[in-house]
Parts: sequence; C-alpha cells; structure tokens
Amino acid sequence: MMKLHFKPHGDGEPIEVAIQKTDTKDHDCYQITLADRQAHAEIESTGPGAGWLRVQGRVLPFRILKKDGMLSVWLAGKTHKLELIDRTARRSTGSTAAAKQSHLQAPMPGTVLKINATPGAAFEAHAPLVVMESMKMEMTLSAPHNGRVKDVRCKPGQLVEMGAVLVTFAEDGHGGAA
Amino acid sequence: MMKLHFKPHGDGEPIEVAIQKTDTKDHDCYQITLADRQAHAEIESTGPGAGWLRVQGRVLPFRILKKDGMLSVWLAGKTHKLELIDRTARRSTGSTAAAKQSHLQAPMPGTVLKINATPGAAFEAHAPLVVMESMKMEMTLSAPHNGRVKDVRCKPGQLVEMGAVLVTFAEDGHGGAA
Amino acid sequence: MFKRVLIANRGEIAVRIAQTLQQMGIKTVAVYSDADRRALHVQVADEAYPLPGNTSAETYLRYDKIIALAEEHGVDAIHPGYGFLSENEDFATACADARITFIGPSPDVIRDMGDKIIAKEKFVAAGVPVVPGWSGDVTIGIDALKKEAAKIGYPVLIKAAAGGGGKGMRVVPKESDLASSIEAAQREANAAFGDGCVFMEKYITRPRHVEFQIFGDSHGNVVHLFERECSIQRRHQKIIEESPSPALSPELRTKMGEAAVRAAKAIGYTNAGTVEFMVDADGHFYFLEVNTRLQVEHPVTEMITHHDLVRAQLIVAAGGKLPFTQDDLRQQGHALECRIYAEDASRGFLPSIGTLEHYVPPAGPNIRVDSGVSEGSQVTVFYDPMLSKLIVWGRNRDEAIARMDWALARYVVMGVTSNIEFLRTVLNHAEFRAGRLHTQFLDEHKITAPIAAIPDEALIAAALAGRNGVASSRSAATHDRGEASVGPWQSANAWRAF
Amino acid sequence: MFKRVLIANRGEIAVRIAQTLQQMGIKTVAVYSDADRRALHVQVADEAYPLPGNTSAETYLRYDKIIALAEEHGVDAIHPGYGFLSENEDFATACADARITFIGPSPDVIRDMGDKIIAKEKFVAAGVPVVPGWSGDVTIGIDALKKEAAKIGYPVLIKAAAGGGGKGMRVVPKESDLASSIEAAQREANAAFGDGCVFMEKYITRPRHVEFQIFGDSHGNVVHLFERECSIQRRHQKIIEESPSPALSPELRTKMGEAAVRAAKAIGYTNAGTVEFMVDADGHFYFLEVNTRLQVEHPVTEMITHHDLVRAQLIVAAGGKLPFTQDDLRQQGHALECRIYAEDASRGFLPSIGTLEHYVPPAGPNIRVDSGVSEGSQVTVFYDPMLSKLIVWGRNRDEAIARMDWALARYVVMGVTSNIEFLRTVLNHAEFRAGRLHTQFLDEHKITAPIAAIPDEALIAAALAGRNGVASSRSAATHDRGEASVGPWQSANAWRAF
Repeated sequence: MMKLHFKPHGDGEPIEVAIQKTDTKDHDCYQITLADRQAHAEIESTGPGAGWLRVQGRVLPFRILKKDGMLSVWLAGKTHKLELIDRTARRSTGSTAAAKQSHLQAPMPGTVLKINATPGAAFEAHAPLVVMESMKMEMTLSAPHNGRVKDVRCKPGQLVEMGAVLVTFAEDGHGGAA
Repeated sequence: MMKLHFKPHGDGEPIEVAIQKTDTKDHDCYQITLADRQAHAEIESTGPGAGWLRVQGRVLPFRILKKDGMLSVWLAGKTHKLELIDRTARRSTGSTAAAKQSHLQAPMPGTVLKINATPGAAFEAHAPLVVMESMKMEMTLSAPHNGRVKDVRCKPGQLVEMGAVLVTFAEDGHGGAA
Repeated sequence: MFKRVLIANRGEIAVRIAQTLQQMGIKTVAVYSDADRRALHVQVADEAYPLPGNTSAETYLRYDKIIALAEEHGVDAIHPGYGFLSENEDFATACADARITFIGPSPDVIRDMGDKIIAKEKFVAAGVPVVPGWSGDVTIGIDALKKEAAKIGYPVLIKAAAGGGGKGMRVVPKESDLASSIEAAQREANAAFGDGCVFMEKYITRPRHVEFQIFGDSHGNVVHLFERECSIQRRHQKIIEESPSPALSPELRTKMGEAAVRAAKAIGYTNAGTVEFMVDADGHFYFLEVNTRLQVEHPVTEMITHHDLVRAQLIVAAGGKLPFTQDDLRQQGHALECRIYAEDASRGFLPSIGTLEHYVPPAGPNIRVDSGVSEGSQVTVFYDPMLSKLIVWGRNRDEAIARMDWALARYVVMGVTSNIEFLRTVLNHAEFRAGRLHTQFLDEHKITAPIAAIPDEALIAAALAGRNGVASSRSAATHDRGEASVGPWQSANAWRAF
Repeated sequence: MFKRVLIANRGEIAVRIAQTLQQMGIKTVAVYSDADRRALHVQVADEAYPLPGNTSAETYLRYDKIIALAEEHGVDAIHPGYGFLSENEDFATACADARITFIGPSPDVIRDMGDKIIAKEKFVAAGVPVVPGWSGDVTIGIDALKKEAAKIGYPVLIKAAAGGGGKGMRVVPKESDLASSIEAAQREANAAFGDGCVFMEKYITRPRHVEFQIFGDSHGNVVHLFERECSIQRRHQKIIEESPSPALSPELRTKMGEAAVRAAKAIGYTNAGTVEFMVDADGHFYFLEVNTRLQVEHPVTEMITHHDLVRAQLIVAAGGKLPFTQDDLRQQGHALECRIYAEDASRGFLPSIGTLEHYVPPAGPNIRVDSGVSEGSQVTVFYDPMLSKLIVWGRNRDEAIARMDWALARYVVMGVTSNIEFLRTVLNHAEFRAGRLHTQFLDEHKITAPIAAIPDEALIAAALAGRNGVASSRSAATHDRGEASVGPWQSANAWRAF
C-alpha cells in the first residue's frame, strides 16, 4: 500500500490516493482508494511521459509532465495541475505565498512602456500602475488593492524578466507622504 | 580533431570522417574532412535521436538510431545503414560471418510447414528445403548452394524463432551416404 | 442511430472507424489481443476489452468471445473492418442471433459472394462478362485437370474459392507445373481460410485491376462511387491504388459502373462492397470477385467523392437510406494511396518486426495518413505488417503523384524496415508516371529496392550526432523502468574513445 | 515558373508555403533569427540562412538583409507570408529594384490599401458601402475631436490608419474616455507600425465580421472565392473562422462578392487579397479594409473550394492567368478554423512561453493542422504566440463543429498553456452552435476558461505514473548533453519515499 497526497493547483483541499498493486503479472493493475471511492485501474506506458489508464473498461490516454515542482496531467482533452505534497519532508512546500501582496510583478517577460506610480503615492484597487508590452500586445498592470507605493524598480523602455518586481507597496500604516 | 571510421552495411570500404570543432559559441559548427573532400557543417538537436545538419546553406533534417550495433541514419527520405569501426578495440567486430553457409536459418519467426530434407541427402542450389509460414504468407527456403544435409533440426508445425537453425549442411567432402 | 459500436478489428482500420463513430457521437468499444495491449487502436477507443492470446485464431477471429463481450457491454452493432471476421457468414449470422447489428451485407450475400464460383454464376446471370475458367471437384485427378486447363489455355490461374488477398493463388505457365501449383494453392487456402477448395481460370496477361465501390441500402437503392485502379500489386497484394483509373474513358466508366450496380441489385446487395474487374489492353472488362466489406483502399474513394464511407455504412446498417444518390456523386480531382508496410524490399519483402523507434508520418493539406501505429509501437509477427496508408489528393494525377512523392520523402520510419523507398521507386518510374499500369508491372519492370550510395551528409550526421550525443534510442529512454536511462551513445565505448 | 523562392517569414505560414513550393518543384529558401535556429520552418526548407538577432526589428523586418540574402543565393521571388513585411510597400519596391518578384500586389496597391483612409475613399468611389466616420489630423485638439465623435455618435471606434490585427484599436463608449483612448491607440499604433496616425468611425453594435477572398491576375481577371466569417474575436484578434457564413443568404453572398470584385477591379488588384466587411443584424454590409496578402485563415477557403491559394499566388506572380474563373468556383461543404495560441485563458490570455514538452496535433480525414511547431519547440517572447491552426471540413456546419470538437479534445499541448479548452467552450456554446455570431460574442456571453474539477482519473494517472516511472520530461531527456539523463520522477524524493 502506498499513499500519495495531491493538492489541486490554486485552491482546494489535499486529496489522498492510496494504491495497491493487485497483480504480479506483466500488466500493472492496481486497487485504488480515493476518499470513499474505490476503483480497479490498469496503467500502461506508451512513451516518455505518456500512457493510458484503464478504469472499468474505459481507456484514458494521458500525458504527464513535471515542471517547476508542479504535475500537469492531460486527460481527455483537459489539463489538470496538481501539487504533490510530501508529508514526510522537513522543508515547507514553499507554496504558501503571502495573502496580501507586497509588490507588483511582471506577469511575463516584456518591455515597460509607462509607469503611473511614484514612491509614496497612494493608489486605489484596479488603478493602472504599469503599462507593459509583451508579445506585441500592450497590457496594463493594475493595483491588486488600495495602498501606497514604496518603491519603483523599473523604468520605461526597460526589458524585464517574468516575475521581476516592478513596484513595491508600503506595508499597512507605513509608507511615504499622502 | 577526432576521427571516426564507418563501414557501409553489407559491402563497401571503411570511410574515415575527421571532424574539428570550429566554433566555441552556442552553435555546433565543424570542419569536416571526408577522403579528399572538405565541408563546413553545423548540427542542431531537435529531440532524442533527431536533429538537422546545415551544410553549405542546405538544411538536412536527420534521424539516427543505434540498434544491434548498427547505426541507421534517415536523411532526405532514405535510410542508410552504417557500422562504426572501433580501431582501438581489442575484441573482433563479430561481423565476419563464414563465407560458406553451414546451415539454413529461419529468416523470421514463423511456423514450419514442410521439410524437403533428410539427413545425408544431397541437394542442388536453389532446391526448396523448407516451407515456412509467417505473417500469414507461405515462403520457401531454398538451398544456398549444392551440398548435402547433415541434420534436420525442426519438424512440421513447429513454431521457430528468427535465426533458428532449421537444417545443417555437411562440410565439404564429408557427410552421409549419396 | 447506434449508441455503442464494437470494432472487431485492429490496426489502422480500427483507428479510422473509431474516428467516424466518435464524430457521430457513438461510443466505440475496442477489443485487443495481448500483443496489442499498447496498440493505437486501444488508445483511441472509448472502452477496450481484452481477448487473451496473441494469434488471430485465439483473438480477433474468436467471434464467440467478441459477441459475448458485445452482449456484456451493451453494444448495439459491430463493425468488422476488413480481414478477420469481415466476410465471415457465420459471424454475421451469430450477430443477428444475438440481436446485434452486423455492419455489412446480409449473411446470405456474404456466403454467396464469398464463394467465388457462386459469385461468378450470379454475375454471369446479371449479364456481367467473366473470365473463361473451370470450377469443380479437383479430385477428378490431374489428367482430367490438365485437360480442363488446356481447354482454357495456358497461362492458367489457380485461385482459392474462399477468401482473397493473394492467398491460395498460383499462376501456372505450363502443364508440368499444374500439379504442384494446385497442391500449394490448396495448402495455402486451407491455412488461411480453413477451406482448400480452388478453381482455375484463364490468366489474362498484363491486365489492369479496376474495381468499383458499390453501396446499397435496405430500401432497394444501389449506387456506385466510381472506380479505383489497383494494378500495382506484389504477389497479388495491392500496394498503390488510385482514382480515377488512367485507363477508363468516361464511356467505359459508365458501362462498368452500370454493370456493377446491375449485378449488386440482382443479388439484393446492402452496405459497402467492391466489385473487382480485370481490364485488358483492349478495354474489355471481366468480373473477378466481390468483396463484401469496406476495402483497405476506400480512402481513395472518400477523397474524390467527399463522402465518408464508414458513416454511410452506419446509416445504412441502422436502416436508413443512402446519404447520396447516383446523381449526387461526382469524381473530383485525383486520389492516390500507398500502403506502408514493415517489410524489407532488399530481402525479398520479408516482414520486418520490432519497435518503431522513430515514426513521423507526413502532414499537410490534401495529405491523409490512416495509421495503425505511433512512435514506440511494436510491430509483431502475429498480424499483417501494414503500418499505415498514405493517401493524397491533387487536382490531377501529376499533382497527386508529386504530392505523394513529397510526402513519402518526409515519412520517417525507423526501428523496422519499411517499403517507403521502394514505393518512391515505383512512383517515379516513367511507365507509372505515364499511367501504363498492369498487375505484372513490378515484375515486368524488375522494380526492386534501390541501393543508394551513402551520401557524405549521412556520414557527417552519424559522426556529429555521436559527438554531440544527439542520437538516442527511444526504447532505452522509455522502457527502462526504475533505473536512470543512459543513452546508447554514452555506452558506445568506441564512440567516445577517440 | 520560379526556380528558387525565399520565404520571408517564420512559423506555420512559412512551413505551409514551403509545402506548396516543394510540391511544385521549387526550391525553398528560409531565413531565421537566433531564437528560431531550431524552429520547424528552418527544418522543412531546402536551404536556410541566418538573420542575426532575436526581435522582429532585428530579423524578419530587416528587408535590406533579406534582399541581400536573396541576391546572394540566386532567389527568383520572395513570398512574404502574412504579418512582417507582407504589407510593406517599401519592401515590395525594393524587391522590384533588385529584380526579384514580390509575391503579392503591386507597391501602389499595397500603399493605397495600407492606408485605411485612402482605401475607404477608393471603395466609396467603387460604390461599396462604408461605415460613417471621420479622418483627419488628430492634433486639431480634443474639443474638435469630441465634436466629430458626437456627429458620428457613440460608441465610436478609434483605429490605426496603418496595419491591423487589433493593434492600435480602441472602442470609446462615452466622451470622457475619448482623450485617453486616442492616446493609447496612437501609442500602440506607433509601437506596432511606426505610424501613430489614427481615425474614428461609427462603432456598429454586434456586427458580424465577414470577409471575401479576392484574387486578381495581371491579365485583368479578378474573382472572389466566397466569404469567411471571422466574428469570433478576442481583442480584435480572430480566433475562429468559418465558411460559409451562417448569416449570408445566397443573394447577399452574390451582392457582397460582386462589390468586392468591383472594387478590386477598380484599383487594378493582382494576387491574393481580402476585402473585410461588417454585416449588421439587418444584413447591411459595410466595407472595413483590404488586406493585401495571404490571410491567416486562408485554409478555410482552400477547404471549401479545393484550390491551393499559395499555388495560385505563384502562378499569378509569375505572370500567369488565374487557374480558376468565377464560374469554376464552388463553395462545397463547410470549413472551420481554430487558432491555437500559447496563452493562458485563466490569466487574462497572457502569452505562455516555454518548451513544448508534449505536442501531439490531432489527425484524421478532413482534419488539417497548419503547425509552426513540433514537440520540443521553444515558444519565445519574441514573436506571435500562435502555435498552429486547426482546420476541419464537414459536409455541413454541424458535422464540421463535431469534428473540430473531436480534434480539439485530442490535441495535446503541454509545457506551455494553450487556449484549446477555451476554444472548446466557445464551440460548445449554444449560441455558437446556432450560428448567432458577432464580434462581441466572447464578451457578451462572458466566455472564459472553464475551471474543471479534477477527475479521479487524473489523480489515479498522476499516482500510478509516478509509481511506475512513466512520467518524464522531454527536455530532461533531450537537452542534457554529456551526462546520463535522469527522469524527473526518479529525482522526486517525495514520490519514491512512500
């Protein structure tokens, strides 16, 4: 018996999948327990990261990819993202991001076109703070909530990487002049 | 400078290919010497066993496979088979088969249908010795030269592997009654 | 319409049938042998059930097991594909007994057309010309048979009464070969069809093989969907098919099509079928046989008519009317099909088995590949070595040939040996380009696998790929479980030693 | 006919053009940026030459370098594809100066049609209805502009005079937004086309986008190849196209086609072009603009007419007559195209970059994939994130939609996020199925990426694949050179710990 714990990417409760091999022959057959549900499943590999499942006669080709610590599973035309939770690990999963944002990040690589933020200035939720261009499309990065600018870390014309911090926000009750 | 020696599968003289890297940047560019011919070539990998060559502007996608000690190179719609000759190796290549055949082998897996050979019997070149069925097709295995049967190692109805010895031939001047 | 259809077949035809079924909103149920556990036809189905064993006799021919699975899993209808049970009267009858629709003609028609002697009689009765021949009990003895053969005139052709596909066929050039040829044909027919019954007919020199696609429904409608010329054959196995035939004038096409429909109507033909003819150098045509199933080369017809024949089979089998009338049908442009086999043309076309380490079919506008395999698939000894069919369409024959040649040159098959280079040799032969085809084309023009000199670029690729670690084997990467996979280049000592 | 043609483009269109050239026996010459060194369009060409750099401005827009390469390598003609230099009058002129044929209309026509204001005037002169609007010098000041906008009536649309593809466009619902919208549109137009000139017109609510494919030769022949409806757009970028349009009666089709041809004749149009119209709910149509190039969605027209538009472009560019007359042309069946983008519908359609770790396009009869990538390709930040176009044909619209949905459900893209699931949501929307399309369709029906609950089977697959070592990343296997590659599953400690 082997137990694995997955967390759906984004929100969602961890899910336990218990698997038990039921067959010692060539085929890989398993008894699966998933919450209160049980199923008999077979798996077969058809290539690197590719295979099919057979559950109750239904054949389900899948593809699987592990990237940036995340598992993506393509199944019947949909891609599902999962995190594998290591219940035995010492280190934290690192996926517990701060609930409130402390900065504005570049959602993808691109060029900064325009900045509507100066250190100390207050802003309202949805206010356009930075205009970027990426893949030949212009996009406006808006404030996630009301707040105040702490620091501006980019300038117009600058090429920025994905995830680059463009603007930092003052912590609640702190920051520059009104 | 690195030198490799290839032998075309089947007949053909070994060919020396000398390669010298000419570029230390990202791209893999080489100076190639092949008999009296020189060429500048670039190579790029596009996947496992796949890539393209660029020789004098011409782009040549290729696929390559090493199987049973043989290299197969697919290039521009044709597959070429090569042996890599190890000039430093101690062991022999193992590809020097006896010039005269001492036996009849199954060219592929299948079922023996009929045997026209009895130990000691003489046969002429092209005489049908064994009839096999494989992939639902009947095929006749004929004698490679004049000779005499030494031993019959299969029987009708038998399922045989590829390469199985079906009939052995007596050595020259020896063998059973005329 | 049906809700769940079982496909009693494997390989490319099972994959192709599943596509139409699924696009019609019908659930597909596959069956598979042990050897086919990882086969493509299993992966594309909605459900799949095992048929234990490997040989056809243990698996895809076991109609008792197939019908039991169909009953167990609520299947409405069974599509037999081609080969296997597709022309088996007993299977069609057993389906009817189990109240499962057999997608094909009635058991009676299958039986009659399956017996080439009866089929010939029926077509003679419908006024269709046939090849002169003799049929009867071969146990009358070799002397009597020699007399009959002499009456027909040599060369004479021995054929199996049951089945097709070149099995149980022998050409007899002269009297002294008659006895051994009859014996061999009987043996092969017995092995292939469980029926050693054979007959003789006049062997027509350099005939073209031209067949007409026919289609009937249960409301008495029968149409033809024009011809396919399938003259390029090796050991009576078609390898290149096309439509229109370069040999048919519009008048001859009309005449042959009408003959095919007339005979089909006379026997109450329903569903898809093919009437095969020989056409001699003077444009005379002779009935050969009827195939009471979807033909391997049906995509050629689909590409020139823009109708899906599997869809039409389902409509007709469900009691519907044919989705086209004779007047609706047009022959547009030119379609060509090449059958891609795992076989080694340089070794007498021996089937080649193994893993498809590289498999990249060509793609592009007006190119269709009906493939039964994908990269990593196993080609086994148990079944027919056809990997796929490559079908192209062009506005005319020259354009179709150019497209086919382009596509074949880009079709990567490695791990097993394929007939792709052989097909390109045929396609680029001046007589093929001129459309002067006949069934002895390959023998007469002594077309063999080309022996290509190794170009410098192949040596450079081999040398640089080894140097750079580009080369690797798929099976090494895929099938090693549990331990880190090492590419074959790394383990090639000689390679790294320099 | 030309002997050697350079394709001054990349991605799927470069691959698609190469196919036609090669099948016509013409050598293809590719160019490539540093980022595209491993791109598919390089691999399918006969020859390829580098354009150093990564951005479009450094590479595919550098026509001086492209013409120098063409001259150096004996090129007869250049095909510009779409985008990049395809509608650049200076490039067309420079080609003519270098005595290399530019495959497209004359520089004069490109210039006139490239300026939307001039284009509109020319079409008005030819009696084609246009949308009411205003054009002039925007530096007249915001108050004067507000007056003009009020005359037209809100909502008003701001558009860039140069270029297309949704860049430099803004809808202005009310006067208070006018100034900021004009500023944004000018900035975008300047960045995209180096020309900040914009104009205003009446914004038609819920219009359909219906365009006509036109084709002219140098002998004065101009025809249309029917319409394409491209109403399903996101930020003015087409994502689903089809033909016939569900909205056009035969009479309206004839009327619009005649208007397109009449205008094209009036301006001496040669080669392939597209006349775009808006059609309102009452069936009134208004001229939008002319695209003087092969359109992204041209395969839709190829599938319903069975003509190869690239081939026709080459014939016409070489001075030949159009290979079809208006009477030859028939609109057969129904074709649909979906554009497959590397973008994340759940994150505001942000382009997604990375390696295509798994890439398996669907295949089957009447399915065409024009792909610019293959498994292992890199999607970079430098170019448009369109991966491919999936085009299907059916006998009617329902059949085409069913086939498209089937194909999308089988299209594997992993490593970057694609819009495939979003496309399926659109395709399965009741209003889409009913053919009630307009350019605000996606916004009005609030179509967003579906959030799918994770099915048990996905969890089982993840668990068992890890257990069995099935999962592995392509990049780990491919791009590690020199050292033994270890699959990611083996290195996932948590995985093996249980």
